[in-house]
Amino acid sequence: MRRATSHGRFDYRKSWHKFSRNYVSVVGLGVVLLVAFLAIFASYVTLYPSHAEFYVNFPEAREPPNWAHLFGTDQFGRDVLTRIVFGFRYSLMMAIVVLSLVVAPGVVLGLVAGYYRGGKVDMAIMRTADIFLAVPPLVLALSICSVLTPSVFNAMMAVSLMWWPWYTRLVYSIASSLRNEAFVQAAEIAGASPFHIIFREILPNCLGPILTKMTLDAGWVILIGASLSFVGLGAQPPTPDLGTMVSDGAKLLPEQWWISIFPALTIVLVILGFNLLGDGVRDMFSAETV
Amino acid sequence: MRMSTFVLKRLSYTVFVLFGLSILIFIIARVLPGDPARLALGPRAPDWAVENLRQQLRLNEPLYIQYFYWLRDALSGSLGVSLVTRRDVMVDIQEFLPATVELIVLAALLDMALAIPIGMVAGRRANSWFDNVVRVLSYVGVAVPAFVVAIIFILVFGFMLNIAPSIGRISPNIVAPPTVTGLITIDSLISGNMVAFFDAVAHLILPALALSLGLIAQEARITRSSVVENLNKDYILSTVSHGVPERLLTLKYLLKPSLIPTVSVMGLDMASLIGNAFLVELIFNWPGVSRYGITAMLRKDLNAIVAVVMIAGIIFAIANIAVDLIVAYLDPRIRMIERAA
Amino acid sequence: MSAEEILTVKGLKKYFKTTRGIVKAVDDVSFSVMKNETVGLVGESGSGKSTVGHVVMGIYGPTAGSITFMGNDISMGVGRRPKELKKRLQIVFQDPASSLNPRRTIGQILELPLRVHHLAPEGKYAERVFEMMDLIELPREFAVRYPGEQGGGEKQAVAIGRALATRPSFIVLDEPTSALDVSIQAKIINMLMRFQKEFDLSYLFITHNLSLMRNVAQRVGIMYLGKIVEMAGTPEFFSNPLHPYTKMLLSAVPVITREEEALKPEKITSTGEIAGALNVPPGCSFHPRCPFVMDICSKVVPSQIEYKKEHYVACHLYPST
Amino acid sequence: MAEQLLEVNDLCVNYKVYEGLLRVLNGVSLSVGSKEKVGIIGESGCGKTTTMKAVMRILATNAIVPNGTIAYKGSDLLKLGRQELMRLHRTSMSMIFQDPTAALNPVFKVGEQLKDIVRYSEFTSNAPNRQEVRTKAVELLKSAALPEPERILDSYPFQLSGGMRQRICIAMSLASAKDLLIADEPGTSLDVTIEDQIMRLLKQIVEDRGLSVILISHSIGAVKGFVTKLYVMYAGTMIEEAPTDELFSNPVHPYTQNLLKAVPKLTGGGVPEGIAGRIPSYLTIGDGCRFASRCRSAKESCHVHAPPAFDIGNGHRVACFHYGDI
Repeated sequence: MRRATSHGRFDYRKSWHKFSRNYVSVVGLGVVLLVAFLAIFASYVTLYPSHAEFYVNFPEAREPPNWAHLFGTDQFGRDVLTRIVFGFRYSLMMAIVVLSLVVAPGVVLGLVAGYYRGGKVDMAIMRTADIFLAVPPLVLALSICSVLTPSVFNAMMAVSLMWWPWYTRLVYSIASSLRNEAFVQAAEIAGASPFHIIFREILPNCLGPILTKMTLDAGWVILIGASLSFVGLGAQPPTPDLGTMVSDGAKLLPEQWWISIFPALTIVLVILGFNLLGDGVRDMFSAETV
Repeated sequence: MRMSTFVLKRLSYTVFVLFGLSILIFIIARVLPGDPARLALGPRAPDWAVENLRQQLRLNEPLYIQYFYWLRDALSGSLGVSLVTRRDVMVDIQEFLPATVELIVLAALLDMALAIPIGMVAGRRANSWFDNVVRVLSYVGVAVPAFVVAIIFILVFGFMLNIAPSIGRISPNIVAPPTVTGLITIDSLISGNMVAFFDAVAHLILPALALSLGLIAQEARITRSSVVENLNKDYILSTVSHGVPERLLTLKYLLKPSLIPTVSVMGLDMASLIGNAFLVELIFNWPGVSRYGITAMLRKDLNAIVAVVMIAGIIFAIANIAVDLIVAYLDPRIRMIERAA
Repeated sequence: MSAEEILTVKGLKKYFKTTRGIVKAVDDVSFSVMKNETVGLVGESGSGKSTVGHVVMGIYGPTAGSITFMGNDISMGVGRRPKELKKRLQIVFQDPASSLNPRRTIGQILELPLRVHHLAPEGKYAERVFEMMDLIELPREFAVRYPGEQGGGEKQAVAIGRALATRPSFIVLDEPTSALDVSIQAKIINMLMRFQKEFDLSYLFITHNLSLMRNVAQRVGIMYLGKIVEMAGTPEFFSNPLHPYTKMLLSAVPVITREEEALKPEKITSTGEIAGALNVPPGCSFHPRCPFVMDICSKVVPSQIEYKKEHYVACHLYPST
Repeated sequence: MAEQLLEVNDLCVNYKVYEGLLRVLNGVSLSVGSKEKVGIIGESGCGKTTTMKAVMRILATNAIVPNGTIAYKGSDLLKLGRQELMRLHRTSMSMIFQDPTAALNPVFKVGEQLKDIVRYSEFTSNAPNRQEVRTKAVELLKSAALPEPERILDSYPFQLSGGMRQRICIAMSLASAKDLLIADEPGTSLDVTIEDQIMRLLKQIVEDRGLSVILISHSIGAVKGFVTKLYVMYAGTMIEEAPTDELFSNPVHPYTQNLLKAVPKLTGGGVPEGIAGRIPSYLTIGDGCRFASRCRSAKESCHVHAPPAFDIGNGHRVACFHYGDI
């Protein structure tokens, strides 16, 4: 209330305009919303909710796509489409858990290192981040998972453990260049505290890239999760995880192609959705072109 | 001259980072829950056997002592015994590494050879039908994971085209050339064995394409957008306004600056290339170090896991140094102005 | 002049270490600013004029020399200055596009100095912000807008408002209008001149624009490669320039009217370029470009002398007697 | 009127952007005679550079030219084919950009760039001798008063100072500008003593070679001693046109009057008020006089109709309905 006069209103109409001027962003938003809707209401929207986990019906196994089973059935007679929809739950959960664990510490470390650029704090944080970034993310995730008991939860922890430096590096590059900007100097001259400068002056300028990266990362985290379970180091059967489904079905290629191909294409769809959405988020934060 | 200091600085930092990485992965392998010896021998092994192995692996010593011994051995060429193959991990790596290098190098070459021309043409003819097709394909291409491409390849070539998917590095009925470099393509060329060469290439092409497709999409997109951006830059307009012929303008004055962002991103993309190799080798049953690594991970073979992660880190570092050198070649400002440390 | 000195700079040096050597951005600069006075500092890029302003503000601490402000020593970075003094000393930066945070509203920007120094009772900040906006002639509804949506003139007005918020006694104006068009520049300059009278302000006005300087400053100093080569009261400075560099600059100023053309000194054609900061010529740093160069110029650094009353110059053409 | 080299008539240029259509140039006309020196002044964003890019046919890819003709040596530049345009670029007209740092390709040596231009502009044969090209390039650098031309040919642009870069751009233009030289704020990004040197160099070159020149500037003083005819632009329109002395002694358009007053004088006397407000947004610009929103003498009709250019004698034309009363 006391600051009601000076806070900028978030201009929804303008932001939506900037977001939607590229129609593919809207398509991306649609895909993500659809996937989220299906995941939340999986038990209601699927025809065979009981097929999600442990269920065996050999007489109906390996049926190619038909009207009863649009995406066919797997080697245990489970409806592939039903399992895909339940798989969305694990995918989205993976993205949500990892990002909520990773973004805040990663961003704060990047801000602090950028603010104290050139000092010992900067050295310590960024060198550590560089070490984590010295090996391809999937390889690091695989190796962390390999020493843990394979499970969805451990996969989430493993991915979280190695994902923070990407945010640190992103924010660091912005923060350390803003450190010399006149508006930061002006705040220092006004006598503002480092806390104010880091979180009120610098952070708001990093939000666009952070949110864009979060949106894109949601897709990549889901992919890494699927890759882990594809290899067998993530979710374990009978968990309906997209990666597990692809790897189970891959053994039956090429004859029973639908068991692996449909979950695989769904992974593509989800990543594509988040990628397109991310482009829209980037547009939303872009400067005026006029 | 100054180029050498640039390379030297870059190299010494790489060594530092790899050293840090070895500590990190060592800690992960030792500190995370579970007794490595118990993991290796399985739950039914008697306690005395586990204790023996603990002694042998020096697991009872403090962590930094363990690391010291590991580092000393590694520098003298031993990475410890693999619990699975019962050989020194170094020997395993020597056997499996060339196949992976062959695959990754070909994928990177395919990536550059296709992405750059596609991006250049699309950018030069922005908003043409070709550009629109490229843009749609690159949207999708970026989103398709390499292992999905690999599976689709197996489906398409095995099921729809009825060509048995090429599994492994060389057909069993063909005699492999004598090992010189370990890269079958190079070795067969050296020995003049063209049959083996074409067979090896036929085996390479699908996994390499599966690995590079996403990158091609990504880099074509970046090349396109930097071409479009540069087309409106004053230095291109000025070259146009002096009547320099279009081909020279595109292939010289537009190409070189436009490549800088593409090549820079390639450094990051090498990460996904190396990471994806783990999955693609598994699917194509490619006898490389990545497939070896996956096996080690599934069997909790700690020495092998540490070694494979370090190998991935080293390949990634080499790729990044190569990328930095190419960027420095393309951009004299990076080559000649020392950035403030 | 018997007026009270508000700022005294003595033997100020600011060196920067770079990978290729030491840059002497400011090298032994002394001057003072009286109460209610505007002192102009003119120079081309690389002359170190902005660095002087930044060191005075404490954006970085000096390498050597002293800065005294209202009787207090402030030869240190802003972080170590007493809060009370920070309030009295403000700056307006060259480019308002970068000195105003694009992600903070104009209201938030104006409110920050008030809050830091607790200049209003809780709940009264909005009112004070509105008063500031009236002062800089911005409509009150702009408080919730972001600087990016405004024109250059409005943005610079906000930057001036922020500098005024703590009721300072001294403001460094670091090329406050060089990013603006002339028609906007005039408006901003008039605003600054009005505030100077209204709030008893002293200015250190840094610019490369000599014509502008003529109209705003009481005293003018001219800088070349980190040194003040000439300094005098404005009328004296423009009617009787001494240093060859001053004459060269004045000859090069583009002018509109015949009267202005007549004011220019004997024409000294501009030659050469300012040397790189890393290889400053020995002796007088201007000697490679000087039409009156003598043997001594490349060997001995000329010291500053008071050639006439209140007219200082550092040039071997004017030996101290 | 004498035979004109360049005649721009009623030129309009729009830019397509995400937000809609930017209607930047609206009915711009200007003419340049043979060996005539013409200046265009106006503040940032008034469309000076867009006009010149249209003349050079190097407008950005999102630009649209819905209306207007650009007659150059009798043919309409806007209808010229690629080959003919390239021939003109090589042999007849050239442009110097405002920022020499941006106008030189950062990743090629000066010699590479200059020699490629020389190869196609100065030689008619397709494969001139390398040595000839180099000699010619050195010669051009010398005529732009650059010391050590050999060293400069072997340098990258970022290794040289701003003044040297602008001289290189001038040298490049000398290769291909045999008739018309367009100079877009050639001194603005430079220090005042360097700007002075560049302007003197340009003046000497233009006079020695008998070129026609269009000099663009936002600094009124910089063009004054150079050109014989001045155009004043505001928000994408030509608002006043007069011989230089006439314009300075008798400015008629309220914008020109205020602009001249707003320039601080070396003789002192304070700074006048300036002009309130700012240039209107090209996105939402109306049909009326584009200066009306900032004009103290604007009447209601000014906001509705755009004023045509009224000829008031002495080659003085002004686009203002109230030119008599102000």
